[in-house]
Amino acid sequence: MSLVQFLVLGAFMFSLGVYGLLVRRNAVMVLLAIELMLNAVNLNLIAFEAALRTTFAGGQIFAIFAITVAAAEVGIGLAIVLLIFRNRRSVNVDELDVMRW
Amino acid sequence: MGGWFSEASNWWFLLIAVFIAFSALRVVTATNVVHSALFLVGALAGTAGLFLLLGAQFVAWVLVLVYIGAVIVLFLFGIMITRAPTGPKVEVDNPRRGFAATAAILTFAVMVYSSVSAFGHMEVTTVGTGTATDLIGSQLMGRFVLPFEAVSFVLLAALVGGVTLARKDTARDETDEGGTA
Amino acid sequence: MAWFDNGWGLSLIVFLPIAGALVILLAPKKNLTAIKSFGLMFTALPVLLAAVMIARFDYGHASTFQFGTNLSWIASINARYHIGIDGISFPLLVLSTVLTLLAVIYTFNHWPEPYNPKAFMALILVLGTAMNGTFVALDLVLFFVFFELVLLPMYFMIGIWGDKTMMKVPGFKIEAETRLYAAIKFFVFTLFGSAFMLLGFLALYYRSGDFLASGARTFDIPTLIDLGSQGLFTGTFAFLVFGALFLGFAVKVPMWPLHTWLPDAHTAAPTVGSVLLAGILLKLGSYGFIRISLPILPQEAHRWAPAIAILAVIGIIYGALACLAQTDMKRLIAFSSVGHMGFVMLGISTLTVVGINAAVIGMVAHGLITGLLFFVAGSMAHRYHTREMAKLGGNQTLMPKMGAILSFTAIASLGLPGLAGFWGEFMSLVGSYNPAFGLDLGVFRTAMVFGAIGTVLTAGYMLWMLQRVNLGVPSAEWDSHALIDTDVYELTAWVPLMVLIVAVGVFPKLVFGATNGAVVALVAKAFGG
Amino acid sequence: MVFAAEEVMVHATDGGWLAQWAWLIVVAPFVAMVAIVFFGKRMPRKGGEVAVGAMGFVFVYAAALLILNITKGVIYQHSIQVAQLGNVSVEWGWVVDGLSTMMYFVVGILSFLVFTYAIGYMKGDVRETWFFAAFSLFVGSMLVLVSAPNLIQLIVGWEGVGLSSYLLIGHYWEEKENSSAGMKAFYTNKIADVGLIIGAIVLGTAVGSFRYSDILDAAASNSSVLVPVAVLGGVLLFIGAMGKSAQFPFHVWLPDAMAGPTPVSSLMHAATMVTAGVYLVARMYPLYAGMASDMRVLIVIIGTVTLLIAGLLAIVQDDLKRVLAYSTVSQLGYMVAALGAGGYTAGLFHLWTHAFFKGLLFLTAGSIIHAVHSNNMSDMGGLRKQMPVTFWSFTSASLALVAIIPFAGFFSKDEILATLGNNGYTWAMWIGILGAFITAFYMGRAMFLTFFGSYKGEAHVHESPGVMAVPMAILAVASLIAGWVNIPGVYEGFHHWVTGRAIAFPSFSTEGFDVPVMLTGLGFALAGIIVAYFVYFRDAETQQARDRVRIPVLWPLLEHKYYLDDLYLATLINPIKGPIARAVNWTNSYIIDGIVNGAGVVARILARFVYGDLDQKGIDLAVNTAAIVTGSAGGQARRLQTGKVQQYAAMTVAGAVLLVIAIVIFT
Repeated sequence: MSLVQFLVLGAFMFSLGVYGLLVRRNAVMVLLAIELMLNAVNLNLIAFEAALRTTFAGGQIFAIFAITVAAAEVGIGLAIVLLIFRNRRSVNVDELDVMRW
Repeated sequence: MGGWFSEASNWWFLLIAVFIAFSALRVVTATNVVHSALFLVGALAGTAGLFLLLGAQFVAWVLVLVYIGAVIVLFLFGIMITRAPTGPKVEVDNPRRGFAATAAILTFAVMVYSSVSAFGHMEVTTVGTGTATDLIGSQLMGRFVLPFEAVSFVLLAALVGGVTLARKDTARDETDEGGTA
Repeated sequence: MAWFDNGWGLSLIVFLPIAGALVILLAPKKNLTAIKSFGLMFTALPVLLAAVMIARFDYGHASTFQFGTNLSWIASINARYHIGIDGISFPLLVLSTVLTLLAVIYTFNHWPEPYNPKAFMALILVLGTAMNGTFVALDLVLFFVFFELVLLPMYFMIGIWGDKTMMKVPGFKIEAETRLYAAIKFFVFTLFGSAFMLLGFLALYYRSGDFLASGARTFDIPTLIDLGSQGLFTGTFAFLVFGALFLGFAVKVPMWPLHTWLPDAHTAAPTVGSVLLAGILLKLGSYGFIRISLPILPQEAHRWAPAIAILAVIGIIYGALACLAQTDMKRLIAFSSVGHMGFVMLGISTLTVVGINAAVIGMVAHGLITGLLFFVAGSMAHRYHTREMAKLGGNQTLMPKMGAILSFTAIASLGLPGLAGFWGEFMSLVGSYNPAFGLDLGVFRTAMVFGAIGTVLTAGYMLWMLQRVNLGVPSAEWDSHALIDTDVYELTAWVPLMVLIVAVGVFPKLVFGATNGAVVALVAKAFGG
Repeated sequence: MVFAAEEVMVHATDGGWLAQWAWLIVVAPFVAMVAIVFFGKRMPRKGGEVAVGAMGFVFVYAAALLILNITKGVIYQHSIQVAQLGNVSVEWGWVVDGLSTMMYFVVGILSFLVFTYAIGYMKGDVRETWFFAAFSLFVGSMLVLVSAPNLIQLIVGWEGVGLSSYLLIGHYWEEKENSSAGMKAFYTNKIADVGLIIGAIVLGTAVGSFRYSDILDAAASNSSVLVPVAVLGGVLLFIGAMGKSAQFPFHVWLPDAMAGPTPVSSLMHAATMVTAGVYLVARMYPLYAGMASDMRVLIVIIGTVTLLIAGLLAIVQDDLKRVLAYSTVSQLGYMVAALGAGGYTAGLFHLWTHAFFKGLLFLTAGSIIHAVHSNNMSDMGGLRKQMPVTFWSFTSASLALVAIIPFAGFFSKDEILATLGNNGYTWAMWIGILGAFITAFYMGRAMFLTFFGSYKGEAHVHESPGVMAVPMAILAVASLIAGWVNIPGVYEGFHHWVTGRAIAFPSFSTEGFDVPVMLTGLGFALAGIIVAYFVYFRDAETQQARDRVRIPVLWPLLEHKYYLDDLYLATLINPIKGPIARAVNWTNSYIIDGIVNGAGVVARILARFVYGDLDQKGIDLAVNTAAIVTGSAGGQARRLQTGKVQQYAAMTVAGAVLLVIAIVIFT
């Protein structure tokens, strides 16, 4: 198997994640898109590990780290969404423009 | 190109890749949040398959257990709590679809170009022995113990932070009720 | 008492006030008692030391510098910490310490707006050091440092505690806050003069190397006087140096036509500022003439004397006439200073023993009298909230003590014989009738006649001022005002001045006793008797 | 030599302790003043008793000195140096000699009597204490002046007198007129003082000493140092004397000085102020008689002009005190003219007699004014009955003034006329005789209008209390007998009193009555009274005679005081006060200050150019351009800041992608 095929799939998944990140109005769906992107990264890590075969399985271990951190991120992200919803009765990202000048 | 299809693992890859691609596409295009989340499950499951294909069994099962088992459930709970509109009536996307698509395609193009030009010649070693789980364990507790502990701390912090953020502020709620009553 | 005579006494007189300023800066801002008592202590001590000096001063050798010391200071330019007093600077130093003390006492109950006792008291004390220092410095650099140090506290006094009303700058479309305009004018004017003065000092310094046996250059005033009296500074060099020094000192005096900063500064300054400005600061200029310009550059002094006499007399007449046109009481008193200092400069310009003695007593008398006048005017402005003479009137009825003191001071100011102001005026006229040998008699005798006419005009505006302010029936406007007559702080500050005015008037030897010996020696050395 | 000369022989004692302690009489009034200022308010008579006590002391001591002088003769001088400037010495001291003992006595007796009178007159005044303090200062200053052994002390006393007169004339300063009158007196004197001061400087510098003894010695010995300046110095000193003694053209202040309380006028006219000028001329007499004799004719001219014009002015006054004031000016003219003509004794003798009767005239005038509450004679009339003491006192003083034998004025005026005649000033003598007529006329007028006819005022008239009446009565007697101290051929004591001086000098002495002159003078005086009788008494009801004396041009001229006040105002005072002062102030503000401010403005313009054009527009241009570009770019870019996270993310992504593309392309 060629390495590139995995990389292209990862890139595709990542690009879809980017698309979703940019267009989704629902904060939860934005988070889903982010998960997609993270997943693409994990795919890349595993693929590179398979190509390079390090003695210490660095790619896999980093994938595990990424998954762990992603889980944490989801936890925090959902908590924030929950808080926003509670305060504004909406999870619509478009309406969150308090950071404007 | 012809030699590519002669490898059986490539067929498996193609099968799984198509599934992943479709699922991922639906994740970002589905109008229903629940559907979106379920398609993500699909994409993740496909990825786990690919992990197996690449000989990373432990990570594959971690992915299944952690993501599909825990994170997606979390999402579903979140979706339910926020009572997000589930019907197709509501526009779920903002009007920057074209711009976003362009950016995504460009990203894709750049990545593909870079990957191909940099790693086009590389091969992955096929399925076989796979990586021993004890290697991962020993490496985690040995060489990577510091990052490991750091990540565990991040997890703990996220746990506490999540609880803090999501916890209902009882005092304010009471005043809210008092105000409406 | 050897320590006292060897420079410690003088140094303490000079530096105690500024030490007091530092102590006050450490005192808590709210603790008014501490600020007051430190201010009192650090100005009363110099007065006591000056009193000891009065007792220990060797009047028989008034021309030698006493109580002094001569220490290395800035070795690279041979500037030295050389101090000492002779009969000329001695009365002025005493005046300076006394007036500073009285200013502090007066301030206890008259903090000007914006109320900030700590800073204000500290500034008075810094000013005290600067003024005392100028009178004792015997090194040009030291002199310059003290001379310039005077500017800073005064600038801030006028600029911060000054008159906040808006004024129109005559002839221009500019409107400015009086205090800011006055403070800047004062500062820039004086600095303008000082710049030239510094040039003159430097010129003397570089030139002195050519004449001294060791070849080392010096800023030392007695050494330069020795060189000067040998007639070594001559030609265009000396002419230009004298001109530069003239500008520096004439601005401070102030001589016509460099006087215009004075009315504005006086009018805008807080009471204590006006008092010290009139009482001491103006003397720095005329003192500089006597201490530096005349003895170091005697030939040039001789050459410039008629010009100085003419400018002085113009100042006398001009100041008096300008006074007649004033409507603002403080401004009137300020302009009167131009006239009085004109007499001082007329005395100096005669280059005679009588004239220079007259100048010194004139300075002392002007310090006492005009200082007191500004005190009273300040207190009245404080009570009436106006200085417009048209609005005042009947002060004698409303505040009998204040009115009596104002009358007394105004009469002293017009040079009534028997009070301090007379001697300076009369003796400078005597001097200008018979100026130093070789000076144009026509110029000086004409100057004498105009000076004498000036005394009439002085009487004119002073009595007119009294009539407008003190006499008559008070306007109904003041019925509703609770006008309190002089308080105890004012009397404490004023009575010593009144006593001194009478004492110097009746017994002028109080001043002449110290000055005469020094002046005789000065004139003999510089002008050959 | 025009003098019928007699060298005064100096044969006198040094006076012993009495002369050595004579400084006490100078100090006493000042002590009284200080005491009154500090404790007067708490005293029952508001300090008046202290003042009277001090004056009593002065009087007694002065009388003792006078007696000493009469019996033994005294010449004593003591100086204490209070300052030394090079070779100029400033000294305080006192002189006890013939001239000064006479003056001490005049000042002492009149001060004592007038102060006593003032206790009654000033009772209940708004500022009784202040009045007595200033009044003591007045006398004290005069004594400083009289006792002076040198010109500097003379100036001190001189100006002190001027100051106290200012204070006293302006006593009722609530009204502007009064304080203005005080100022007028002070200014007029001050202008004349310029002459005095310069004269003192000229003489003192020439001789090298301000002492009279040195100057007069130099004058007597025809010292070469004094030759160039003797006449100049004499004229300048005389200008000073003209101011104090109210000689034409400086006489204008004296009538206005009536604004003060009447005792002030009394003392001022009799003893303590206007006599100062005469005293100065007498003191410097050896100079005038000797080296400066060229200018003596000027003194005579001034004296005669003054006596004539002031006498005429007295005729037209309605204010009783003004009549007396002009009469004083006129009499001073006599004294000055006499001194100028060489009549040292005559001039001083008139000063002596005049002091008594003029002091008395003012006291009676005060008494009348006290009673009728008006200064104007048109409000008086017929007071003869209600105020007998006043009437008889006034009569005595008037007869003395008019110079009717045997009243005091007769002897002194006769001596003056004789002196003028004998010394070659015949024209002056005739003016003097004419003056005698005028004097008699205006005094007769005042007499008839005040005491005869019918009362025209409204206030209840009463005689003054004893404290006022007694001094008047004493002076009434003095007005009669004061002239008897120098009756030619009978008793010439006065001549010896006043000529007892340290310096020998030529002095004129009458050798007996000049009978024709005497009779002429007496005749003119009686004629004056008679004319006044016809005009103001006999024709009092018809007024025809009064209209007749209102000579068309002259009368208005007199009523306007020869327009002198207006002249001074228009040519001197108002221009200086007004346009000239304003012009100077304008010059100050707009020209000198204009230059200063202009320099400031130019500096600012220059600074603006350097800063604004060079620095800002040149050097800073680049910096500013960058800032402006950044600013506007930011303004544009600001629109991107929507606050929408996704948009930012889009930008980030696009940027990152473009960056990567760029890197890829360019590497």
